[in-house]
Amino acid sequence: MNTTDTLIPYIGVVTEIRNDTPDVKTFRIEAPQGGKVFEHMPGQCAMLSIPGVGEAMFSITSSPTNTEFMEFSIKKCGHLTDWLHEMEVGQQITLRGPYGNAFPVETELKGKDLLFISGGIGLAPLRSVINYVRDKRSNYGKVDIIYGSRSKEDLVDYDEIMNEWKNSQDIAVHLTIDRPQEGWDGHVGFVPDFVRELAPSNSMTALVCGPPVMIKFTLAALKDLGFSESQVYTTMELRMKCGVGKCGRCNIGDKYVCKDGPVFRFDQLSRLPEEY
Amino acid sequence: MQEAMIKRAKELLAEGIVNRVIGWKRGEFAYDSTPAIFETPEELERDFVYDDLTASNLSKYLIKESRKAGKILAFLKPCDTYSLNQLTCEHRVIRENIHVIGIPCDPKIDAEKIKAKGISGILGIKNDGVDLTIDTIYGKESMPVSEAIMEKCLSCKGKKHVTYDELIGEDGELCDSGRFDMVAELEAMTAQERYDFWRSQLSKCIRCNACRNVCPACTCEKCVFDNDASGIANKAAADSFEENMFHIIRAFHVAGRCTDCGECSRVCPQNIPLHMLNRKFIKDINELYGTYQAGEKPDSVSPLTSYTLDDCEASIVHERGTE
Amino acid sequence: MQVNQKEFEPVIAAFCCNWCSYAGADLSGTNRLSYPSNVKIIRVPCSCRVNPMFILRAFQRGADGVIICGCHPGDCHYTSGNYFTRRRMTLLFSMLDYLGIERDRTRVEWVSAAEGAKFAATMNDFTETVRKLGPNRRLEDLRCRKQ
Amino acid sequence: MLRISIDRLNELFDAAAEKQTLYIPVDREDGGAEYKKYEKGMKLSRSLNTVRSAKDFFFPQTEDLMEFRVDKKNIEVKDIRSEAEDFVIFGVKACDVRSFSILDKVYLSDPVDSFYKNRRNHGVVISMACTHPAETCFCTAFGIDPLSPEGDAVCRMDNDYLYISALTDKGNAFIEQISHLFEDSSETEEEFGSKYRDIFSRLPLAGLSTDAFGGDKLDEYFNSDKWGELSESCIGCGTCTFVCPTCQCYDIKDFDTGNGIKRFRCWDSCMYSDFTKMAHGNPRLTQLERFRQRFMHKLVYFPACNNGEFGCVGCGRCLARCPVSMNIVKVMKDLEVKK
Repeated sequence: MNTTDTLIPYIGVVTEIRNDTPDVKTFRIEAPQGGKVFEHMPGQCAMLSIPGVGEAMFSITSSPTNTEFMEFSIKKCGHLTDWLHEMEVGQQITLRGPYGNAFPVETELKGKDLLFISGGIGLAPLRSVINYVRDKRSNYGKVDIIYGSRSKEDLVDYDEIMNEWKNSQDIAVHLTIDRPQEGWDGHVGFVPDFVRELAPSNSMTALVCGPPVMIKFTLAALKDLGFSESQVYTTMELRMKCGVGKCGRCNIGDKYVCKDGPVFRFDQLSRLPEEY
Repeated sequence: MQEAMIKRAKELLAEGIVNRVIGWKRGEFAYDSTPAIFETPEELERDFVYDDLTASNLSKYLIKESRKAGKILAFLKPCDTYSLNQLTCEHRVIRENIHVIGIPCDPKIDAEKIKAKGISGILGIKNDGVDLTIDTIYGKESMPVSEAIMEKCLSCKGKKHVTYDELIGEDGELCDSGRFDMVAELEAMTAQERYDFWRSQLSKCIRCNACRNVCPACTCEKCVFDNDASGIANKAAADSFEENMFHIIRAFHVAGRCTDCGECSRVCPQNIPLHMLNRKFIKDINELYGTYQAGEKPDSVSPLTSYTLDDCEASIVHERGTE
Repeated sequence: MQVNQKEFEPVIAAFCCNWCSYAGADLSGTNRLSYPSNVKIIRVPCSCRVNPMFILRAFQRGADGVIICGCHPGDCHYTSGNYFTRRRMTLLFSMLDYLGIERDRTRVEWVSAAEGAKFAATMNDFTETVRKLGPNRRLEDLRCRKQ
Repeated sequence: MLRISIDRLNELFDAAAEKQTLYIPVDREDGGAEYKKYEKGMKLSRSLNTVRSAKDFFFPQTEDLMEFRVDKKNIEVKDIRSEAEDFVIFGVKACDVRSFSILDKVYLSDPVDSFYKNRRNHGVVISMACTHPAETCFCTAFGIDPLSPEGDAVCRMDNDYLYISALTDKGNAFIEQISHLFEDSSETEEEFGSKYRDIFSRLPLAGLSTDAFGGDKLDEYFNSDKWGELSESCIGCGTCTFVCPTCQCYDIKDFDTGNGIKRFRCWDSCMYSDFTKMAHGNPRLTQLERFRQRFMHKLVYFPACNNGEFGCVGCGRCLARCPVSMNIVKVMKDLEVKK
């Protein structure tokens, strides 16, 4: 048959592995002949698989403005991710996508002041947006990043944050860790509390991603600061198999996270049942 | 009987001895009662049903129910009491939280068997002990009761309750219904015939897991067939091997614990005689290790978790086999 | 398709108890007793470690015969493991027989660490028995058949 | 309509089976019916419906998607798809025929599922009007006319004749192949239907209404306190989903054959505890949520995404097969009186 099918994946080669934190690695993936396997927009996802082990959805961490490769920051937390963490450079994997909608970087977010709030591995999908925005800096207003993790070691992409983001004149980066730690002179405390302390202007548009409990309290904090639900975006994760809204398991009400999401505005999300 | 049960349930509720009742709730048709929890006399009056079509075994629900606050009243048929005893034996239920009323039972009617006769559009079923009169949208039909008896009741172990706190009606006697005859018939066939028989039966399986989920002996928190880490998890038989695998392991895992309540065959949407697998194990256990009835006592030791020094060797399978 | 005229070589999975049969296999080797290369030994801590699923899985993945070897009754390193094995395997083999699977494809044998000769003889005998039966077709997974 | 005496049905099947693979419903010894590949002499089942629905033909319980060869660090993906063979399914009742259009909405929507489409393209559906419904039937609640099913060609059968008329080009082509067996009849579709129409109004579920449900009813039902009671008896098996003609959820799994990896998909059930289980948790922890998902999907979510069309066709299989007799009709009736 000469038609393609979205379930049949492409091959990708792992060309670099970065140990970000004790349990997060970032994998650089290129097509066997070099270059990106496919194009995407910030916030979109891909199904990665090791044949014989399983397949799962991961957000694409690299920005679409990167023309050479894609990156995935993956936390070791289950069967497949255990295997992914065992990979070496040169290993091939399969991937298919891109799936899902994206952050509306070319539409709703254009010209806006952006507030990125993330916790732990929740930085993975936002990093794509942040770097996209950095590369098209003139299209956007003020950019604030609030990022927290359990400890200094658990801050994903620490090097990039310190060396690139922090050095950008037009980006404000605020880091926090949950508990005091030797060698850390930055802020200590949970992300939602940090948001309240920093009290960002409610004219900004917020992009939030992190553990469910962090999202919940961050949203509450933002509301108290005068943000409306339509000013806050997040990205969701549920179990997925097909990636195209057919296998039937990632729905929240009548919306499929893989197809209608993963990016939702909170005013959209609050219309859906609380089953995520 | 139904009236007596409702009356007694109301009394126990009123006296505060129990705070809810597990029984059967009337359905849309004459034959589709659903296991249900009743909390008020009104609910009992309105929905409670017990007749010769309420066949399901309520024991398994007691695993969860007996862990809730307050005592629950459970109406158990004789064969259901075996399941409860077995669950007590395995510490899966908290027996003190269950008030068991043993209820007598007549052979249950299987609506499937009526439908298999081509009788359709069933509106009502009347049983006069000899014949069934079936009211349908196409008119009245009738058939002998004996031809509509549920498979599990054809091989009834007896009308004696092995555990109860009180009885409604008289306790019955054990009986021998020749429940191993069919197994013996199969054993007498050639290996090829047996293979063909089981292949034709098991190939019907749609892996709905109804047999497993309804089974009062299948109480694992996580079944090996649902556990991805087990390496044998599967949701559908992608090959005939997996049909065999699932059914052998399912039956083996309840061997020595299966009380032969017959729920597996009752619920099978494809009418696979699953009890014939379980019963093979029971028959073998009886013949090789001495007669054993799971659930007969609340404190017995399963033949598969015990042994004797002079057990037969596995080669007995070769020695006593035909062909 | 080219018909393969080569004689059928059965694959035998032998689950051997670490404390006796596995040592028995070892002994038969050091004594230069030969047993067929068809036998693939899987070491288990005790014969009662063998779950019925192991046996079915072996058949699924290409075994034509499965044999479980343990300590002689009374000699179990863990006191009673092999007594449980005996009951379990008797019932399982009886079930396989009931399903029409050739009963000669399965066997339990007690082989001590000192019985190198018995180990070799058992394996020779079992391999020949299974060879006569031909390939396992009734309990195989077609997906796993070697192309 | 064209007609053929029912004594000559097997001539029809023989002739059709010569041209392509033909499937007909046949009775099984155990009382159930199933679709079987037609072989000479097989008798058409007169029972209302098969135990398994006809969705198997387009969405089989398991199917291989692709194969992988893994060699150290390298992976090769093998596309194992091939054109399906032409086949005819004969005797599909109105409910099952409608289920195909529901499956189409899922599998033929963008991106098209090529595995499904392949079989859909090659399958010809010959439907059969219902003349002997059971008490479990409620297709009329979903606007289905059991006496005028959809399909490529439709058959109507009484005690003497089988009448056939084509609805599509595929159906025309099918009849063309075997047209020599038929004779013209003056019987019209309306005349035939009128003889059986009143049976359907006598069905116990004839009055079932879907008015209270639809895509806009999410808030009304999702948090209904009825779900606890309704799901209480559910044993979490997949019987309802697997006999259901419209349940379309699947799982994708890999199987290591020892000489390669097969990736296959198989039916999955939202009633199963691991359906939505992820490494970090499960959004549907108890049977209540799983049970609710199945019925909300059929009665609310599906219509919300598909212009109000429900995800149920009223075939009644789940009513007949549920081990505890809990089913969509009871759910609908119970939810409705919730106010």
